Amino acid sequence: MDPFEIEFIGENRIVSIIPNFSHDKIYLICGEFGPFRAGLPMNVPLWLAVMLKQKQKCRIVPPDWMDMEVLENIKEEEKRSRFFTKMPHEHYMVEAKLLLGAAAEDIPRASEVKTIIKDIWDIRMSKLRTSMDALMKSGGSYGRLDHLTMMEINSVKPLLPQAMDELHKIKMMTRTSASATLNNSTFTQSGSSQNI
Amino acid sequence: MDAEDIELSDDEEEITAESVLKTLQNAWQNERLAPEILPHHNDMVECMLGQIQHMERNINKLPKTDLRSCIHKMELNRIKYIICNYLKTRLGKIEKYCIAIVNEEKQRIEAGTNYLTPSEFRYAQEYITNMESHLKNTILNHVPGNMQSFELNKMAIYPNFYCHVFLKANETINGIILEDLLGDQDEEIDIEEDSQHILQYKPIADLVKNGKVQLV
Amino acid sequence: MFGEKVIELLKEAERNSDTIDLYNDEKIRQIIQEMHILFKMNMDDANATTENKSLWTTVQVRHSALERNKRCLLAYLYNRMNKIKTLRWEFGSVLPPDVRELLSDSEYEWFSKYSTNLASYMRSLGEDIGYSGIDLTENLRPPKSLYIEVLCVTDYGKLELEDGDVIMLKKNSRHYLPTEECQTLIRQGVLKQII
Amino acid sequence: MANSNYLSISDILVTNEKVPCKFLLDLPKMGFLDPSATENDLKAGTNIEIPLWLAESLYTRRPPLVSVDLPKIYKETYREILNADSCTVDMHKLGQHFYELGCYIAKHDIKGEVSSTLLNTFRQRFKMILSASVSTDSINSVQPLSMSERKRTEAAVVTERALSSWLKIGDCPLTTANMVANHRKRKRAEMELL
Repeated sequence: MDPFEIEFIGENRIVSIIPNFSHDKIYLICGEFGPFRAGLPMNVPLWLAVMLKQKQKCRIVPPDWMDMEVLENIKEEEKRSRFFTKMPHEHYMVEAKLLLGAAAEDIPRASEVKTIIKDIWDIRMSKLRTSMDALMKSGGSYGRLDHLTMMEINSVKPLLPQAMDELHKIKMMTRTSASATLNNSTFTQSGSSQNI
Repeated sequence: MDAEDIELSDDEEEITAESVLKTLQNAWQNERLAPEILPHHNDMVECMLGQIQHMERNINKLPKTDLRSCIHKMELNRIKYIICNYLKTRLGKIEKYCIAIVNEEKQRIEAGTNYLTPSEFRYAQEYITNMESHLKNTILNHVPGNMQSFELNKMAIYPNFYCHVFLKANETINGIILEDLLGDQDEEIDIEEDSQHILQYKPIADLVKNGKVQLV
Repeated sequence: MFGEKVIELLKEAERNSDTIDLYNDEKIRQIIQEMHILFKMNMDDANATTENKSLWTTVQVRHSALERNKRCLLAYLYNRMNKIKTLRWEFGSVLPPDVRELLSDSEYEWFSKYSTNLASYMRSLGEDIGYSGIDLTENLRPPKSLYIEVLCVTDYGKLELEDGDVIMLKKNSRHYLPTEECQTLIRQGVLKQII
Repeated sequence: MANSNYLSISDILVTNEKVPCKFLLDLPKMGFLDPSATENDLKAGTNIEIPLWLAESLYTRRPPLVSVDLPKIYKETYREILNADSCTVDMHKLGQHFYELGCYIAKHDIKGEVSSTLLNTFRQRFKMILSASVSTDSINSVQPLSMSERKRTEAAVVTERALSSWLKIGDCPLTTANMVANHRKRKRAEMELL
């Protein structure tokens, strides 16, 4: 999938806004939102929040996790751990990109927040590359990927799944010759799963 | 301006438009990520089309500058995108795997478990007919006599069930068997609710179809 | 004769994967011609196998070569069919003349039939609930905004919008248009989105 | 699952690769397959290189008409090099279709070691592809790749670019369709030639 499609999926996430106008409930197909009361926080889907913000109809309430202290902790934890740590949610990067893009003035210390989120992202991406290599070396037929977000998973497509497909194809096509001499093979095949 | 709750004829319980949209979105995501064509969700598509139609009529009654009009239009565009992309993805698979799909579908129709909608099935059959006549006109009718046959079996392309996919478990599932090609030790794994994995499509194909896992 | 010519053809096709080349009528004809020669030799030798049994093997080898040639020709055509499909989705049901002339007559016929089949499928969408069909060549990208700014790349002429307004699309003119109404023109390269 | 390769151009090109064969029986009127032969018939005992598809069809006859030998990249000397460090091998020169041809040829390897060499090589070189896909240098700067490795790398580069442009751009831009753009580009190039 294209990153914009993942973003599209992530845009369904609910965020808080403070509208500067009042209006009755709006009945959308994806649910009812409102009533809108000027000055009072309320929940809407991310796509709607961005749209209203662009029309200068609201302020964005920064999500709890978009806070320097929280993010510092996440970053430290991510650096320390060998595995992927749990992110604030599945679409943290989409939310960060859209809110920081459209409503930087509503988010305290926005530019620092932006930098640290990018740092966390970069740490995770480089971990992801190491894990991919480890997965291939360990057998390359199965891997567990808890706590990776959809955008991160998407970033290894098609490379990782296709490489695993290719390995499988080689095994399948050369099976007869390989099974006969498996024992003196110089290469050991590990069936164990790899945690990434 | 109301997105009414709608009732699907076959089901007894009332289903909201909101839940239909969610299901359709998951179906779209699975269709995009699965190698094979999945059972169709035509009832969901038609339900959404009905909602869109209803909503569009109402929008037209609103003054152009009304804020609601933009919001509704944007939502409709989002849903239209899902529907178009979903149907287009299916068409792409139908074209690529046409011979295999039509063969299998004929058996499924007999069993009443068809994957394609009637118009998709018509499309697939017509597609093969057109392909056959083009290949005959250009090549097959001109080559030596014993080379002229249109060999469906050879030409068929099958989806790769051994390809690797990413999934997230909607519920805990025990005993998924991972085949070990080189040794004799197949591995059995359990997947807990919300855990994520990369593995072959084959052992989890049914779990995608019955909604126990979501492809990501 | 043993599949060399047809390989040249396929390598050519493989090199230009982003565009479609002129249908190579001449080469296809030559390859089919060669197949007939091989076939003729086989007929002759098959008749002589009663005297010389070992000729039978030769016949079978030529037969493999014939099969191989057939496979390659079909692959060439099939590969082009996939490109022609893309033309339908990207240019629409009317091809610009310079693209049209790259196809053989039979290919153009296939294009038309493909287009018709696709159109009747799209028309059937939602017909049970009184819909007049859906154009699947639209809504190709996740929607972002209802209006976008565009630059016109060629002198296109008049465009009538859904609300009845008519605008003039002239080269280098800029417009602010409903996304829905200009996405096809963007795909066809008439307009360009200004980011 | 049945074979889906009949219409695949890349599979046709792979099966067009030449492999060394030894003819076990005389083959009347097939002398032309041997460029150095002067006779009309191909004699038993002749060693020549012929395309894989032809070799396979001769090999599968009962009795087989040829015995198929391994191309040199799959032989012991190269296997040793590959198993030691496959990342130093120029696949562009030595094995354009290294893995694909290897899959077909493995059954002619009596020792059964081609299979493990293929897997081993693939796993080792995966790292190269991985780093090439995020490198800012061009693909050509990495140790020459086989055809499929190159395709894999190019696809990974596309993903990488899409992601980094997503991170930069706010809007989801609508663009000219691929074929449309490419045909226009080609037309422009042709016009300039005139």
